[in-house]
Amino acid sequence: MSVTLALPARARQRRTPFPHAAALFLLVVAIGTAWPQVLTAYDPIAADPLQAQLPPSAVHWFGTDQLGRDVFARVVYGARYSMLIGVSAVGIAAVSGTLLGLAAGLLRGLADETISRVLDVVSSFPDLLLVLVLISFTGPGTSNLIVALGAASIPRFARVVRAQTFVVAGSGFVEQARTFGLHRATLVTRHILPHAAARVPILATIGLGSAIISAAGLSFLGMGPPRPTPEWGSMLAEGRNYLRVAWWISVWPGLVITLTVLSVNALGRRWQAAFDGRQA
Amino acid sequence: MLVDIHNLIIGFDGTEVVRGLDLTIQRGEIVALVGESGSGKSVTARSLVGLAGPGARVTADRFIIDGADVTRFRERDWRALRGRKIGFVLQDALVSLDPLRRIGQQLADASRGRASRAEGAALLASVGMRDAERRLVQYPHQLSGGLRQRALIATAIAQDPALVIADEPTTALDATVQKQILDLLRQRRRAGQTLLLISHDLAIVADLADRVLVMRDGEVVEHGPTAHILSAPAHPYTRRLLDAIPSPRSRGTQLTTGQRLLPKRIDPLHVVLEARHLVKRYGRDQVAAVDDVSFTLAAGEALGIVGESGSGKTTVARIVLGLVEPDDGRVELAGQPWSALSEPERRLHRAGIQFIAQDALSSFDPRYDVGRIVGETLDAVGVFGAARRRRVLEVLDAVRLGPSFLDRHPRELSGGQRQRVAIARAFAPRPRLLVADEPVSALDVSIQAQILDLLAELQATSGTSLLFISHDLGVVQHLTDRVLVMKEGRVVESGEVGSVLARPRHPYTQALLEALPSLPARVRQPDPVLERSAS
Amino acid sequence: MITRRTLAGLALALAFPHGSPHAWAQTAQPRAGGKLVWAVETEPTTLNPQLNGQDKTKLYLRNVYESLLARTADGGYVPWLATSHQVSGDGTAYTFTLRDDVTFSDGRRLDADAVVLNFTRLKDPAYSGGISVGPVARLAQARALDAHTVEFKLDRLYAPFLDFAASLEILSPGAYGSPQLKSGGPDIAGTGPFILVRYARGQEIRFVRNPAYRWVPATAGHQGPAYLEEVTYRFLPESSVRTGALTSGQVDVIEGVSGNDAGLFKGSTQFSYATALNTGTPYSLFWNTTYGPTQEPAVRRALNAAIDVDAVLKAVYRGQRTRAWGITSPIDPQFYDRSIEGSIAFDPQRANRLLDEAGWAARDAAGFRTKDGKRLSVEVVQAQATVRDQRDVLLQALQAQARQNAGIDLTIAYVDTGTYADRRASGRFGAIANSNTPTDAIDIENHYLPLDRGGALNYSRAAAPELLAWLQEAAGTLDPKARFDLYARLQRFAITDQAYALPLYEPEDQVAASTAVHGIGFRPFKQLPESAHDIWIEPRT
Amino acid sequence: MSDAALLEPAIAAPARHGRMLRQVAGRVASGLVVLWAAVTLGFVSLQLAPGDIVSLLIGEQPRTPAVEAAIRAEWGLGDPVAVQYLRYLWRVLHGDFGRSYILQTDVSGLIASQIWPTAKLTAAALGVAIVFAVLSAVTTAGRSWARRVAGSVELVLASTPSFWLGIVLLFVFSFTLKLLPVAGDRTLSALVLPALSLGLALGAVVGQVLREGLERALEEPFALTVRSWGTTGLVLRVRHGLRHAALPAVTLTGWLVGHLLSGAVITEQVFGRPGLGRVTVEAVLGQDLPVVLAVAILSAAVFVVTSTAVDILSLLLDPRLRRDRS
Repeated sequence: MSVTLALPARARQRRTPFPHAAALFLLVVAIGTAWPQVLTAYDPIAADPLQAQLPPSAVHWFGTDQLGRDVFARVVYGARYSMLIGVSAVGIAAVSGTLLGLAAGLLRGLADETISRVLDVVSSFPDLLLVLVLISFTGPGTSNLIVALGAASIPRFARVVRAQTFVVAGSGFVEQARTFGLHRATLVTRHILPHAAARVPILATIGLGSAIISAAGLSFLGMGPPRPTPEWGSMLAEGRNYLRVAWWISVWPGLVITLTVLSVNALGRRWQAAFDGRQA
Repeated sequence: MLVDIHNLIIGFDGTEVVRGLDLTIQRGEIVALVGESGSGKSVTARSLVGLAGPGARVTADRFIIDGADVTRFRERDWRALRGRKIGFVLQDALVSLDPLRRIGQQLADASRGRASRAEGAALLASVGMRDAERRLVQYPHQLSGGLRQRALIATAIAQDPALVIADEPTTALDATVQKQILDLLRQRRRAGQTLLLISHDLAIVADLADRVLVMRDGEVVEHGPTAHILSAPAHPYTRRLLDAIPSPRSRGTQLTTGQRLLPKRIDPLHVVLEARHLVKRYGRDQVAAVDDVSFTLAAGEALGIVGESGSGKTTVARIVLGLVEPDDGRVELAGQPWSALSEPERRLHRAGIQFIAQDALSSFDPRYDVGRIVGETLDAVGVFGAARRRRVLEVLDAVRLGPSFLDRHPRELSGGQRQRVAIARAFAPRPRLLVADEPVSALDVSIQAQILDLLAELQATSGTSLLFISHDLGVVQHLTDRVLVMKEGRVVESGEVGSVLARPRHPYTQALLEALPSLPARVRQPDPVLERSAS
Repeated sequence: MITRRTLAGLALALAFPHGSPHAWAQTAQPRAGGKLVWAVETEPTTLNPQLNGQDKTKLYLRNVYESLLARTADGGYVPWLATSHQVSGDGTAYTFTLRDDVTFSDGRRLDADAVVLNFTRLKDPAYSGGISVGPVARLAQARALDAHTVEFKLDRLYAPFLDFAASLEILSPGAYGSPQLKSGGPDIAGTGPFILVRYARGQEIRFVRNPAYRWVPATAGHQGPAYLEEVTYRFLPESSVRTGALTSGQVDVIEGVSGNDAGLFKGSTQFSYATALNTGTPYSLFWNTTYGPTQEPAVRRALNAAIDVDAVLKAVYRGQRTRAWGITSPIDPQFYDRSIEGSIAFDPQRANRLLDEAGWAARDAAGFRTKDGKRLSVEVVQAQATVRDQRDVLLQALQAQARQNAGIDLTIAYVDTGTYADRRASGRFGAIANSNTPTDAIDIENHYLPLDRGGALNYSRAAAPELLAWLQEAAGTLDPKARFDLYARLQRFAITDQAYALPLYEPEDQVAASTAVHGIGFRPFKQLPESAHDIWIEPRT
Repeated sequence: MSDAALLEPAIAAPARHGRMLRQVAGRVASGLVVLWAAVTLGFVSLQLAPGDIVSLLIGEQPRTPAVEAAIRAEWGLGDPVAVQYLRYLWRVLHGDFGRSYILQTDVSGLIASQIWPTAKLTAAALGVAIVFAVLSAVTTAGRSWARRVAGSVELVLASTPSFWLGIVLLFVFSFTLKLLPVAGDRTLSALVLPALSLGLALGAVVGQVLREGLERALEEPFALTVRSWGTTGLVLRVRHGLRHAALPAVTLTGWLVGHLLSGAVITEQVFGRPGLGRVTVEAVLGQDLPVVLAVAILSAAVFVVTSTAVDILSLLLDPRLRRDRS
């Protein structure tokens, strides 16, 4: 399902399309996350059985769902859960991954061997499956989902930072800096860390896309926040049985997930391209 | 006439990289295109096979190859011509042959599937490869550099083309191997092969080409018979190129101006660096990369270490710098232990020994601007604030870079400018010893000349000792006072530059000297046009 | 003496748009052969019919496992594996005379010892778990009088015993030595018209015709072996997927049609569509009377008044389900007292008034009622495994109603089976929704006997002494009229007075099929889809 | 004489000897460590499972001492933990993953019966991914407009959740156009939509890597050499370029097989297909740990096998990785 798009690339090949549209869309999502009531006057969990399964109209822009809830309102409020899960999971993964990777790359030897082995074990499970295993211990729910998703993508960050630490520590300018007589701590903070972790924000941005997809996928499977929480993935799952008679219940949340991930990926890649361009 | 080109213009995105070039090649003749990087020589050569590159606009008043007007050629016409009429040899066969296919397969590809195994073997034999049968099933990376280059030449002649274009065919090779390849090309010439030779090195073409075209910024500045051009160059640029080539004759003078250098202040009694019986082994088999190497370096003196790739010269430099611990032997600085110190102890003395690497760009933290780069070495000597700024400007000025460079980023600089920044950084803390590892080998010859002049000048004025590592005998004999010749980790010969190179005793030294292409003598004319400012 | 229930019941509450199932059969001559694929919603927890409590699996388990007697539409008993039965005058001894020509598909013969083994093993908790404390617990002794006569003795009169004994699925004696005994499977032989050959979890269960089958019940459509050569039931839990599978011809029959999809098949010329209400307890929300706010009768009454069940059913099932009011199914021919209908009125004012009076007057930031700073919160505990028929959607709709109409926080916890069992056992839950299909008031006993006296499904944990007294009295008489009156009183008490439960809708079976498929029917009386014995397929042209 | 100009020679040559074999052996060894870790994790988690095992076993049935005793005896819960651990290891070594308490069945048998549909789906999706990737890369690499269009399409595909893609495909092709069946696993046509919805996103990602690799290969000096022989562009792309580009793509694809497995979990759910994925989801929701852990161990085993296969495939693709024969 979700796949990381962080790939080594050269700048001129990463001219991603529609950056402005992507930024604008993410701005709207951000507003939906922070102040959903700005975008809609409806209550996302207020059901009106008499208004169920109405097609999109001027009153209900995205129609109403099987319980007569406003789909647009649910999509808008849903941003909060999807973004919360995605951002928190990636944050956990990025911070712990960076620390682990830096430790492995700098300490080398036994510490590196131990950390790398553990990462190997963790990453030999496809990440969604790892999340599923973790959830089967902890049970479903938002915070469990965040922790499981975050833990599963730690290796992704740790490996990049570790490899980068090796590269930077062996690079010409660090060797050169050693000849200046700089202290080791100075060397690490001044010359190694900034470069070893330089890619982390980009990785995190691109990881956010896959985290959002994974979170929605797990909610789709019934492992996300409990109903009636308007989470995008569980909206999709709920609407799936109504696809033949009321496509709008599942199509809108799916479209919004896709556009959000697309925007995040497009911007992340643009950033990556600019970064690689600077590096080249 | 095999090739007849009149008024060739090649442009990319509206920028003309070749302008008004005329080129004729007669059958059986060797023509050389000589120029520095950016002169347009390579793209000219590539346009002859219709591969000037994506987006290239190639126009000419006349462009005839073997009687065919190629100005009307479409891609399929070009494909018919490539390989059959013109064979193409690039530099460094490690990357110019498909690394994932066997030599035999590539010979078959090159002959468009027509060459049988036996013919393939014969082709390899014809470029002087023994064991041809065995080579056919090998991959490029399994061959040595020289054999690889021969295999590449074999693919170029697989369809027996009338013309072979060789674009820098020896640039990536060690001097002795380079000589073998040049000998091979000479043989083919004797066999009647027409050759277009592309090179940045006038010396290489000197005894190979019949005619030379000297290119600069997309234009031919001078052309004529090789002997004539080399002995009596008419254009100032040609003269400058020739002057820039370091040689025994250029010792003690500036390459760019021909003026005498300042005298060095060598104090033979004051030993700055002493290495005793250095040994360094690598790998599981403990092969000695450095095997019992000893030398001393006096204050103000320049010591050259010369050797081909794999001779261990870089490892010696790294041991001296304290970046690698020797397995045996020791290094002393000014009579004090150095290699025996722990790293924290060594840190206190590091300001006195500075390093210039071959690749200046990778020795700079990419986030730093020139001011921070140059200033960083001053951390160790405790110079901060206004004093640091003063010193940085001072050394930048010494390497002919103005204050405007302070906040420039190294990526925006040219190769020569970057090396100047590296030199400025190295001199900033007023070191007693400077270790320079191939500092000019990635540079064009005219830039190389500027850097060598600068190094010589700064060394003389500062009295700093210099340990100079190079594969280039010419550079070493121009710049240094004494020389160590290394081969396979050992010092095979050492002594005063003049005496070692004039009367080499070790066969390896002799072979190195023989492999140096020689330029015919010419009357040296001082150049009225001063070197352009580096900025 | 043969006791026949003569109490009038509802004959057939089937909704057949094109007439009765038999009317289908008249359109062409039945034809033997062919393979049928039937998509079903529910995966079995076990294939052992004695241990399986899922009514939705009976339609395929009945292909293999048969019982002593069959039922007629009016609740009477007719011969099947037993040719006759007798009940002693005091109602404590039951004698069954077995057919002598029946063999299990593993070659063993059906005899009195086999039947005795089935009944005695069921009393072993190591084998049957909680089932051992159900009706079988009343059985004091089972013995073979001769090779084909079995006698069951009870300690004292228990009216529903015949219903239980007549309907227990008889397994081959060989089953009890099989490792598959608990999970069920091809090793567990039965006597039915089909033989179970393959079960792949999550995929399908396949049966082939039993060529030796000769012992149809009197209610069967035809004599002799089944028409179909093979029948496969494929598990497709999503209703939209089942609908799609039928419309695209991937399967011939589907069971479980969502309200939204019913219109697609109703009145279609390509498909037939039939529904039948289930027997037993309607799908109801049982309020826990021993835990949380629902201990207060006022809160339970307010909840029952706050939810507009009619509107919710209309929205969720698009008008395709029947509102339920009482403690048993409206089609129950014996014990349904229809005077209960309409007794629960949707009245939000009343609900709010009740809650205000009960002290739940304050509101918190989210708009929910509170008392002493505690939110009026009722947690519905739902086992993930038993969610079907869009009941998750239904629960969500109830949740929204409670919140919007009365400020009650109805939360829904979907839990795994183990947690569900723990919560049930400990009584730490606000409400549980459930339905079940046993007949002859066993359903009522399940839900209203005290927990420790056989009330296996007493989710409201009601322990009012009246309940036990009425139920014991009813089980202790064979007089149908007396029993009817007692259950009617219990119904009034439980639903109207005490508001132990909010009955929601009567579960039903919906079967849609390609018109080439004939002979699909529902069991008389019990109303579950009948086995595939009478089904045949028109040759496809 | 050494090849690389600036490498110190002593480091390279002998160290390369047998490096690849060691790498493969190391891969397998670390794979076994992974498997052992997964198995041990399984045991620990069973010990730590919320609620005691007996109540899991009893499920929905009322709890009586008699029932409890019967179950305790049947499952041998009286032994010390260490004995239970060793017995567990021994059983797993023999392919016995125990019984599912909830499903009342043998886990190994359950998994075995579910592998085939999932294998079919993942294989088909892998096929879709590879075909899409190769076609998209070979036809558009280095061609400015085409690569831009293909790049945008790939970005969109890679950003689309497979479950939503599946729903949209169902809506369009099954419900609206009625071209392909909604569900089922019998006919090949029933495999089309699931394979597309699972495979396209991966194909998009692999396609990008492949195209980049191809473009990088086409910019290598050897490409110029090959063209100077008069070779056609397509031959250059397929015979020379694709092989270079395949190196990173193969590595990525090997890694993606794991993703396909976990993607199958959702895809099977969307299309109502039987298979491991459905069993896994039900097991996770029901906290049926023996099943979850067996699936995890199985997928770790798949990972070990695929990564070894990828190593060997890389060896075949790139002679530089093999031990030096000269």
